[in-house]
Amino acid sequence: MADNFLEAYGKETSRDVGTRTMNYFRELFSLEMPLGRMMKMMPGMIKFATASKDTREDLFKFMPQMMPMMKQAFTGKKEE
Amino acid sequence: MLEQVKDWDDDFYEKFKPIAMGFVNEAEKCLQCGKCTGQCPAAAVTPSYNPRKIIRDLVNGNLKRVLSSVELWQCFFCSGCFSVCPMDINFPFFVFMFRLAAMNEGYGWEDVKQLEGYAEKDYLRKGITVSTFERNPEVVETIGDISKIRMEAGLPPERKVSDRGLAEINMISDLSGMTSFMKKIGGVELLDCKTCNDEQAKRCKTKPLPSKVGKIKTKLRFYNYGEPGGKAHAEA
Amino acid sequence: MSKKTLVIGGGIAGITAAQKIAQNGGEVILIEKEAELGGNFAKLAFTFPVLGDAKALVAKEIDAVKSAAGVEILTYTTLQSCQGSAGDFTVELKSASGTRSENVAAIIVAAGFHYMEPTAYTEYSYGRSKNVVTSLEFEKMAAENRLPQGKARVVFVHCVGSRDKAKGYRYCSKICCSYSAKHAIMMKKANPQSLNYVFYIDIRALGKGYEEFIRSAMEEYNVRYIRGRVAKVIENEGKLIVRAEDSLIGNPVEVEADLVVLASAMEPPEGSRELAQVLGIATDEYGFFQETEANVRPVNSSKPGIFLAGSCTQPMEIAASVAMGGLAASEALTLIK
Amino acid sequence: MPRLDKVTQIPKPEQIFFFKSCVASNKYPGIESCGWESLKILGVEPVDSDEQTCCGGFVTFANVAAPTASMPAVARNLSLAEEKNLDTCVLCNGCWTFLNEFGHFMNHNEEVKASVNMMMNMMGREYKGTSNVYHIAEMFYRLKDDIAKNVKRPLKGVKVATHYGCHYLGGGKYTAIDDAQMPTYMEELIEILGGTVVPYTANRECCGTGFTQIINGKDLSLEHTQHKLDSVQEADPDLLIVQCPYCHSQLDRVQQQLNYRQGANYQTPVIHIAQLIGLGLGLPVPKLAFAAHISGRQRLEEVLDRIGR
Amino acid sequence: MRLRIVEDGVRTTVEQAIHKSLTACLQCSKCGGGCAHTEEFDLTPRQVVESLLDCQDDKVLNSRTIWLCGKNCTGCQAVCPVGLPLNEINAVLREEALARGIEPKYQQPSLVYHKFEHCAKHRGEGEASESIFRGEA
Repeated sequence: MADNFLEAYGKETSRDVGTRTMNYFRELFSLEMPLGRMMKMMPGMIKFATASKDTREDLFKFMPQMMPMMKQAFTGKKEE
Repeated sequence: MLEQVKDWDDDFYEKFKPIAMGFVNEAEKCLQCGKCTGQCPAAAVTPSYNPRKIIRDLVNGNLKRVLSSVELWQCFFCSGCFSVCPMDINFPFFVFMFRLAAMNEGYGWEDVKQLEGYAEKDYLRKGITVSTFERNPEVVETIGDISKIRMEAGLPPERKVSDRGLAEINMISDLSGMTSFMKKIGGVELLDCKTCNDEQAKRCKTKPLPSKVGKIKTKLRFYNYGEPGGKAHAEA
Repeated sequence: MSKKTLVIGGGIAGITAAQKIAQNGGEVILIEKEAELGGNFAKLAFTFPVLGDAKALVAKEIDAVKSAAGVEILTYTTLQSCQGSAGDFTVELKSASGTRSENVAAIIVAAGFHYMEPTAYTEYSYGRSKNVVTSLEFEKMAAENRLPQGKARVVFVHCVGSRDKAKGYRYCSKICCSYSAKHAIMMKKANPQSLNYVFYIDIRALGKGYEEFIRSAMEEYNVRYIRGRVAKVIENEGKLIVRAEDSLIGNPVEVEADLVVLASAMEPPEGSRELAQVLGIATDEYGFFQETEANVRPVNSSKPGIFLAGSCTQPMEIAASVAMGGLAASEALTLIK
Repeated sequence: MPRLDKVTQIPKPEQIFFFKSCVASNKYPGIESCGWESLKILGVEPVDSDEQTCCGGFVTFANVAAPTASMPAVARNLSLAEEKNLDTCVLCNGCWTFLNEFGHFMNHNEEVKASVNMMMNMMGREYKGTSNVYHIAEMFYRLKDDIAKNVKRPLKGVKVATHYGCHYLGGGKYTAIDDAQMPTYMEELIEILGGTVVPYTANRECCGTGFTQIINGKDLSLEHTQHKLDSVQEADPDLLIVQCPYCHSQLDRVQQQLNYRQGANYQTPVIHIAQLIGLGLGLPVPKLAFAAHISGRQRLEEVLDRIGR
Repeated sequence: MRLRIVEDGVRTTVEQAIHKSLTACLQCSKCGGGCAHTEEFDLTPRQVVESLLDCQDDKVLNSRTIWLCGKNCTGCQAVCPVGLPLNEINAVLREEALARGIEPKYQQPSLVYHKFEHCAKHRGEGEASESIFRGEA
């Protein structure tokens, strides 16, 4: 009964699968904001800003909050 | 081929618990008492589905078996197992998390593909997951015009989410990675009867699964926890 | 200074302790909050693992303690207060006629246990269906010859309240496996036509003769043991539908039963925490009395001069209670002499 | 038996944020209109916002959406109620569990809350976690005295069976107002309205939607629903009451599927608890929107004839 | 598929043939662990005994195990702590199955999951498939 999936995976052990799964979830649930992730967010924010006037205003209100985060993402250091 | 215990990732569960943000916990307390399976609606219709065995495999770290199984996709999400569990193991959350893991391994995309419309056409475009359009192909008869009934009931003819609301959920979708996730699902190629030509029909007979998901190769799933049963299977 | 010993609780542990002290020339006050001595033991019909007549056995012990010189038995009596230290306690005993003060050298707490009321187990229809009973009610039914007649199916459910974090206690009640086997045998003996099913998680039969006793239920009395915790008991037109998983096969199963017996957990006696407060001794997280050292000082409470005996410390079987009563008596005697 | 300590914790507010359900709006509009009107009659004014979207539970648990999208979606919907300083009233078991559980999770996990709030701030919102989520059935049970005072159309002689669904009682076994295995609050409401409660064996069983099984694993889903419907059929109620629009949709539509495919004859009208209360409180028939129901319409008409239109 | 536990079935026949009570089984799994055929079995020898005790006659008689069990191999019997002759049990079950007209089964069914549901042609329900696209905006 065990044949099917053991054959499908070949030489890979559950340990390999476990590591892969763990890396996937680690990335998925990460709360950090590295540059790559920040850049991925940009198109969404631009889309939001162009949706209407009040959305743009709200986003601009957020800008001062965002600057230190951008800085941190670029330099990779946490600002004190 | 026999299963090798040395293959198992025995400390997977311990390492995974802190990452899973509290959704996956308490399984180490499992008594293997079978109370969950005793009341499970899915187990009552197909004998191979068994929450107890899946929990056992997750704690043991036999991930290959869990992730490549069809059984992982047969859960009804009814929370009945959680409601009777003497150790408060919230098994539906396990299923939810490990379905994601299985998708990462390339399993189950064809199931998810069938639900794509709910997210793409309804949730993101209209803000409402279930629209007036019937997405369940099995429903034989529907009530034609719901807007008339809505008006009779004193409601506006159509429930509309404001543009602002739509812009906001679309931004959430973009920022949280849902959009890129949806793109992956969009890459799944399902052989569709509407556009099916002879060559595809032939392929469909021998290889009924989508061939690839973007860059991920979609894999076949197996009944890893026993032979399937149920009424439908008996007929086939 | 007094040479008396106070024994709280007239169950088998308390009776044994009182007897042993009296046999060695000590004086004992045995208090019991109920009308009769005998405790939970007196409510049983049979003992296990040897099927003996429980009522006769306990009656013999009660007679012995009643006739022993130097034992004063006070029923309907509870402990009101307790002051002093080892060798010199002043206790106030409260009964219907009023309170009385006594001076004692040692105190033996043998408050016994209580069968948990499985009212939280609504999935087992307890309280809703009259055919779902606890093991204690089953003993009563057996004594009154009210067991189901004819080709009846009886289901015994283990671990109701034990090994259950959500609705009961995390500990194992130790004796349920054995007494459920005993009940199944009683059922089969009373009604040979009956079909008996026991749903278990593991069989915990430690000690001399226990494993053999449970195997005999399976082999000689043809009781079906199914591994799996019962998930649901649904009442339907006078029958009970019992749903569980046969986890040795991996399939969910269903049994249509006429009677469901829940092996309810042993829990600390009612008011154990209050009693502990009055005596000034410690209890564990569940309300059982805490011993100073589990292995070599099982009868010493956290206060010198107060000794523990029987199932008020942990779930235990009759033989162990008797042994503990004896040990508590000998510890008490050292304070008197 | 309902846990009275939990019931008394539910406030009797003057206003409540009315969180609409997607199935209720687009498939069974009677649920939405009845919930709205009944709350009004009972002295709670529902407040709507056209910015509210679906709770997002379906797409999350169907694995179509990345799970990271679920928390901001919940926070956004709850922040709408928070802006108005109101508690939230939902119509659906799924919405209840999803908003409740994930809101609870964010309240107890500051890191996640902060990261969600960053996204909220971008659109000029903030999630504080002050809005409690109540199911409309809970609200009705809390307001049962007011219901008893306002019964205009007693359900005399109407046999009613209940289906509680899974996610309210099972998923929220510590937060729901009743016991997960043997709930009785809907029965009490039915008795207040003058109906007769019909018990049946499969009461606490899942409706069989199985979240996505109805699309992906039809065989399992339909077989299970058939078990359930067989049991209902045996008891032969005039009405089957649900408290979740998704169960409603499953039990209503599968009857007709099974009739069509297997030649069965299931004809039990399924209605939502809000519609039942609306019926009892004497709402006009078009407001109940029974025209949207598929199975057992004839029987529904008979019931209406019996108790007066 | 919820099994219903009912009265005695083929179990009595087996017990009479082997002159031993099946209740002696400890469910220790020693038999399956040492068996050369375990991988091909749908029910392990232990499960055969358990199913017989549960009176799941159909399940046992329709299983492949009873046909795949080596007829002269006594591996399981040799290690069984209570000495149950499992190969004899299977022989009795084979006879019983033949008497009931159940065909021998050897082939393991495919456990690969094929999904045809998205394709109405495979279900032969063309008219239902129409409804999928009806009204799509």
